[in-house]
Amino acid sequence: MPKITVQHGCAKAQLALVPKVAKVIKITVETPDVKSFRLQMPNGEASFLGEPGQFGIMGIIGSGECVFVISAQGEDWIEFTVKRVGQVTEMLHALSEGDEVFVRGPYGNWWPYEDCRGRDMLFIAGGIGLPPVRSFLQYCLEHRADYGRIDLVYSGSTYDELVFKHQLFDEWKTVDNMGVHVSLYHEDSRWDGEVAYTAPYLEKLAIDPMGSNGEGRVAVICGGPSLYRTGTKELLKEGYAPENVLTTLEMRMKCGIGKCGRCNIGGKFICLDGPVFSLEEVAQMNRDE
Amino acid sequence: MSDIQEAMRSRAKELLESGEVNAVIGWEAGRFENQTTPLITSQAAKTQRLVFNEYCVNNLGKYPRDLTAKGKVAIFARGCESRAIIRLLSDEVIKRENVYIIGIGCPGMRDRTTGELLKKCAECRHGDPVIYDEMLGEPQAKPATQERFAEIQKIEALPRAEREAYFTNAFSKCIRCYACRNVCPCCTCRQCFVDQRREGWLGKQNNIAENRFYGLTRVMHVGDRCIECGECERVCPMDLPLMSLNRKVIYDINNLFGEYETALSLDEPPSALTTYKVDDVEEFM
Amino acid sequence: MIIKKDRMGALLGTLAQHKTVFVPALIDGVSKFAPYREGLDVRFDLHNTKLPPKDLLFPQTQKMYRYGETAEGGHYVEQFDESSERVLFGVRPCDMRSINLLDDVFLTKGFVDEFYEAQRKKLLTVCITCAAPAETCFCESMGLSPNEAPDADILLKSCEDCYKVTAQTQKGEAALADWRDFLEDTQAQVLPGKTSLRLNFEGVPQKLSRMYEDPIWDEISTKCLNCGTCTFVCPTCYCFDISQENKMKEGVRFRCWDSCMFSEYTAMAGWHNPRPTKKERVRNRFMHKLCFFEERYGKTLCVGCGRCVECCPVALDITRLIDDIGASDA
Amino acid sequence: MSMVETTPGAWEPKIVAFCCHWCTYTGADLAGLNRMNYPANVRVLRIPCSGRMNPQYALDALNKGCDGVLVCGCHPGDCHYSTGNYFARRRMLVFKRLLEYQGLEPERFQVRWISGAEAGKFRDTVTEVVEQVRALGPLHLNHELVLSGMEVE
Amino acid sequence: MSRIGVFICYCGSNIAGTVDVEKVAEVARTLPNVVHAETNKYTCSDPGQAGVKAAIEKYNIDRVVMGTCSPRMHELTWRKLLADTPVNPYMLEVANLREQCSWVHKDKEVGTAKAIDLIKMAVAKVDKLSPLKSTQIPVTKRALVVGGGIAGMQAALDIADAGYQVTVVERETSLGGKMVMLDKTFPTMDCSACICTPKMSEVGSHPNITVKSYAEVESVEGYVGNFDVTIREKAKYIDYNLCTGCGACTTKCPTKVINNFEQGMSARPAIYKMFAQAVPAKPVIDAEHCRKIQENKCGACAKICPTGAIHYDDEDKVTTERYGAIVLTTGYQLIDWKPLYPEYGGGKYPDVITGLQFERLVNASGPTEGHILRPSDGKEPKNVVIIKCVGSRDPHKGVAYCSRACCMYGAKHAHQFLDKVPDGRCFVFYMDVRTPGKGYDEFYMNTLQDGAQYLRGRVSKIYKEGDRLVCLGEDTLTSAQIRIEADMVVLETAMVPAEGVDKLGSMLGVTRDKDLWLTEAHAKLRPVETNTAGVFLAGVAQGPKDIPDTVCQAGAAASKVIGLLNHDHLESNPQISRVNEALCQGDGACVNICPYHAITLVQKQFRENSQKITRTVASVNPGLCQGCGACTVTCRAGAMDLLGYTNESLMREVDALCQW
Repeated sequence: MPKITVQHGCAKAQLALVPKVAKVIKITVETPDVKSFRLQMPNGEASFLGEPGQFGIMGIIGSGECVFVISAQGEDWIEFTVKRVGQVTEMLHALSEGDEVFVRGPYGNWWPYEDCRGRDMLFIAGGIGLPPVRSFLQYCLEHRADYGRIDLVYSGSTYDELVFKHQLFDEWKTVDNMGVHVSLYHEDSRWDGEVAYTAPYLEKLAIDPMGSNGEGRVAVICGGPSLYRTGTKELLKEGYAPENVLTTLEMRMKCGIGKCGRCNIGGKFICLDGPVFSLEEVAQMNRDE
Repeated sequence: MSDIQEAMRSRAKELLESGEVNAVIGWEAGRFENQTTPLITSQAAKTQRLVFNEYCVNNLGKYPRDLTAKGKVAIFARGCESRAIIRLLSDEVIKRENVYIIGIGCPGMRDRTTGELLKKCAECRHGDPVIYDEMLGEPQAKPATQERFAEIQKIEALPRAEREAYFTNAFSKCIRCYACRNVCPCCTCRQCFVDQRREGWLGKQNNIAENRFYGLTRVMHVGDRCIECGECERVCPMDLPLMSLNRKVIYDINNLFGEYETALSLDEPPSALTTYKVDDVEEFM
Repeated sequence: MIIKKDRMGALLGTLAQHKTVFVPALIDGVSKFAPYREGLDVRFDLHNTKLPPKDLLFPQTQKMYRYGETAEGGHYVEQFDESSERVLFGVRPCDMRSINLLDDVFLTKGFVDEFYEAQRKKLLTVCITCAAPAETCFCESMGLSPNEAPDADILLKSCEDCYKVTAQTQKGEAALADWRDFLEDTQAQVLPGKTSLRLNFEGVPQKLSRMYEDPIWDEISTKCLNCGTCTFVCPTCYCFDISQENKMKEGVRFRCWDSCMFSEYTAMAGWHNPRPTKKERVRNRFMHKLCFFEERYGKTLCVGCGRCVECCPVALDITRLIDDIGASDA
Repeated sequence: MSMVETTPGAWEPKIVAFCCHWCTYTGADLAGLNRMNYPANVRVLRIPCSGRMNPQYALDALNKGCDGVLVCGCHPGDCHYSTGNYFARRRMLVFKRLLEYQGLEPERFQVRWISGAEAGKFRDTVTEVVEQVRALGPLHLNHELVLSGMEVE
Repeated sequence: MSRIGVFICYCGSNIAGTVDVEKVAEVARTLPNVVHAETNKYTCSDPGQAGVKAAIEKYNIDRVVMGTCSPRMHELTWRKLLADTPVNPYMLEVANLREQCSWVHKDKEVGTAKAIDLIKMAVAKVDKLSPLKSTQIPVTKRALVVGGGIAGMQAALDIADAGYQVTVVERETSLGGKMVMLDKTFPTMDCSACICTPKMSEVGSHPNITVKSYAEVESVEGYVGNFDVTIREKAKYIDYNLCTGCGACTTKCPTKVINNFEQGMSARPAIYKMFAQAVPAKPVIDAEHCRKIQENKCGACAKICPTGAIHYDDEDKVTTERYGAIVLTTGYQLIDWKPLYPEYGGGKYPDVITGLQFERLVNASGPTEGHILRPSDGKEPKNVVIIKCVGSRDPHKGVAYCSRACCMYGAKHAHQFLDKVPDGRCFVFYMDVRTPGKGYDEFYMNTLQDGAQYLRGRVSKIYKEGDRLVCLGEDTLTSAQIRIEADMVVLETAMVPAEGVDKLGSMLGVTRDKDLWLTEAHAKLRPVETNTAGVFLAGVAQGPKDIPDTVCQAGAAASKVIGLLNHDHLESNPQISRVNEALCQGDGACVNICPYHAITLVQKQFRENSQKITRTVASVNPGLCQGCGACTVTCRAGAMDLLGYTNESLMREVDALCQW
């Protein structure tokens, strides 16, 4: 098995700073404050297709832009999953199907799905951290035979916060050799499952870091700062090798092409070199949080 | 001045060593001749770097804002520092018990390259501290050598078109670095209006219209509370005549609503624009 | 080849007939590169212009594209190209180097910035060496020489009453055709410049990379005002923001200078800010200049022009910081 | 502030009037009820009280293409909210002087107290301001806006 | 994206006459986020409104621009209309196409162009509005009346008769106020006590009224419908449940204290009833002068009390109760003339008395049993000088205003004196004689016929000569120097606000005018309301007036209170100020500028960059804020914003006007 190497600065320029107009062809309400937007280029133009983990920039025409991981894509469409947190996302949430938006990308690096072939996989996500993870998970499921056992540990603070419920509770339950473990941080009247924070839940699940074939399981983790902190600590404690733990880093991004300057962590620009890093790499960074 | 400098060093050392204060705010020498730079230190040993000479051009009065959250600070204060501190106190930005004010009389400061008295010091009417916990040396009672509103009256006397040209030219030079805002003891908003995107007060273009919007709005925001320290004008890399705008508001308040000079004592009345009189000047009938 | 100093005005007049020639000039007490015209107060004798020449290539406000609704109810995007044939005349070696650094930023690493590239291709650079650097100049400590500018298309070496002219690129060679009438084929003694301010930059980037958590950042950041003066006068600072102005259903999206000193710069939706205080912002600025950029491009993002040293309202001096880092035992 | 050559008749001044709901807006309505006539160059922007008038609105209006700004409220002493116009009076006294000081023609920024009964005064004020601004010509403060040159049909 | 519907009204030909309504609608359709625009002959008619509702549903509209007549005419109509639709009633902007456009312009092209601009502005503004919900404020159906004078009693009775509980707080030990001190009331000369005391007992016995005498308001919290009022009832040392009011105690008390009710002209015991008909009709112990309480001696009253009602260890009782409305009827006091007028002896001549002293002298139940006897020697005065406007209309010494009642009671005093002392002479010094009121001037004329001599001018000096008081003055009509040897001088002194009103006013956010009277919300249109919703004024507390005016005003205030208490809930106006706590730095600039005292500073905990910190921020009381927006401009940081007129929406309105 090869060592897992995350590629950096590998984005291929398709659209730099000038966006294309795309049409919103489908809006899925995921939770009260999360919606997914499926975009298609008008005039039958091919949409840009990203690698799993890459992101795009979607903007309101006449207003600002925001960075989103491409949470799903098809032949001629891409989808972004957007949580309402600020002014631009508020406007995005006000969009209707048929409206047009600006889109550019894809930017950033991607999950090292090639290097992971043959491994067992553990996906860990919290709240709105699932869309980036899902892009990788989805790839694994599409190439099911190439990967070993797959586990997903997903948690949210409320039932409402859980995204992609249909897949969580129906679709993925039927996948061969896959475990879906969902927990809530707090009791909820609509929830009779596990109530636990992610780290204790991981401890309880005790998913073997070596994997079934002993090659070392790959863990992919994405969530808020505290989930990241406690989750990675737990993984290391359980014996996961830092190079086998993958994550995405978040900074404020603007240009998406490594020029405008704001998203650097040390010498790395998250928009260009990242957002995917292994824990081994993160450990070597000088980080602002 | 060298006596004062010695006294400063020993008082600062005492205060830090006794634990009475967490940090001391003063000046130290810069790399170049006659250059000084603010010194903010918590280390007793570093107090020996403190200097006081005719080139201590920085008004240190805004620093307590960032520092008092972590405990009490001592600050060497001339007139401008002391008034800045009053400004911060009356705007409830800092608490009196968190700042120990060591007064120093000020003879006026000089430009390091020309050696001339700084414009702000020539205009200064309160060189000696107006509030302090202790005083080092004697008050200097330096009189202002420049009439307080001379500059305003000079500009007012210009024909309108010339005034327009003068200020348009000034605003055209502004690079919107916001040094004037950041150095100003009156500018203590948690988020400045220029950064408020939702309201969209002004955009991010650099052009005369937007620069003017920024400049005039800032004057309306701080003019009635301005302590006339002149730091905005000193720090402006483009040398804009910023005090001639601020002081215009003060001048008008002075003429319209009665003698007005803020931040001279802790129990000053509310700013002239947050109060009124039923029989104020009436021009709008 | 030399050109006499008293022939410079005539040369500029000729060149300005075909292209916009930016020359260092004093306008309203502010020195900057301005398009040459009759009566302009051209100053080749200034140490450094107060404002750097970066805004020729990377304007403070740059329109990128316009957009709006089409007749059919869809939207259009239309890119601007406002580039034009320009000559940057009389730039100093430090500023010349800064353009080289900006080239790295905008033209390499995956994406090419189309707006920068368009203007860069249409720019001819004419550099004048520094016979008498200012007291704040420290380019020699940053690996530059006041007497050389390898990236310039044309180099003018300062002599007593003339400049020695050398074309250093093909583009420069071709451009010299327009100069023919003003050049003389005589020898002249070049006046070498020397910076008085010397720093030991040796090992500083390496030390810095180990100093992320050093208390030095607390110390120097407390006096910083977090204004954008240093970044705006810096010839190499290139951070930008993207914004727009709308007129009903149409609008223009533009980019404009931003500053890593502003708290707004990194604030994310919902008020989280990865660089919440002055400390993080000051640290990022200096580490970016002296360390991060080096890791990424193998060059230091400071050319030693001394503008920030001159302009900083609180005399927060990068040269002292370099000294302090050099002296630290990290 | 600078005059631009225009063909006569092509340009009409554009003036925004910030009017308090309780007095001036009512006065303007009364002018309508009485079928008074005044130039159509004024657009009334309703605010609850002249105390709500933020100088920044006026700066924005002048920056973005209004040729003049009029601020109107109840007569001092008659404020629906007791004191709003007293504060407004102080603020506007200072602001108007500041604008004029930095070069704006005094006619381009005016303040008037107009009560709900003073329909005639509203008409006269509007007419006067429009004519004064017309005499001054267009105001061009928006130098080099990125939008300049973009015309919307 | 918002979905804006634009509805433009022809208003018959009112708008359509000078505005091309169809053209306006056509342009409206091209504006950003406008999904539908239509015109209507009469939008306010039933079919017109039905059309709006149908369009809202059909086009899924979420905010509405009405291009109609003035919002002053129909804004509420449209709000009500929207309340029946999914659109929030505050997602509405009215473009005034009639009063401010079609009716004032003649040229159709010009009118149409302006109408288009007005629609653009409205579209831009409405695009930035957010839905607002008025909150329901419950109303506590009880009223508090502060002051038990004639104003307070009248208001209390009117409110109580309407079926609401009322508490009357009276500072003195009895209801009655100043009126009960008076002898007769002009111009009818009916006995004041005869008409006042029945009111007192009615109040005292009304099932809906609770009287808290010897009590003061200590603090007030809350807002309209919900004032939490803390009242301190001073210790009376007598258990009113046991006391029968027999009065035995008052006869046994050995202590003598100056009787204030009799204006200092007699003495009362330390355990006393203010006057015979006092309500409550039970005594209190004046602790300050009681020897038992002060020195633990005596105890005579407890010994004689047949019911054991006296408790020397009684304490003040502090209670807090909630009221829906408050009426302030705090009345007045007479100006202390003594330090102001040394030329009148400054108080050293006992026979220079005030009008109120004269009332007691002439009153049958007063210290002289109604005989006019001068205080110094008990002799009947033959020459009496009455001086009006002592303190009033005298900005240099007293107050600038006219006390309004003095002309009439001066005439009354002259009349009463001449009536009781048939051989007496009465001189009245006056500045003007003001007698507007039913029967007033006739009364004055009668007094002249009685023989009162009116002299126009002020008395410049009074001094003693023998046992007479020499008054020097000038008759300004004849320019004659006047010298009158008087036996007694009556000063008709100015009314000034009762003591402690300043404190009460600031507790309630009721301001005081330049003369320190409590200020009504509007001098003409809201004369009994104050700037604090739910707080009303009546009687002299608002400014000097006579009894009929006071009673009128009390009735008016009561009707306002009844109107308020009649609601179970109040709809709060949701267009009020809101604090953006992230921006607020808590410097309190807004606090001082708010005319309604609706803003307070509070300490709050926040999470900022993963740290918990406590900061001071402003907080707006939605029950008090009236939505003027003054605070929003004072706040440099823009932390204060006015819902419905937000900075963002107004800025976009300006932008639309300029750039669209």
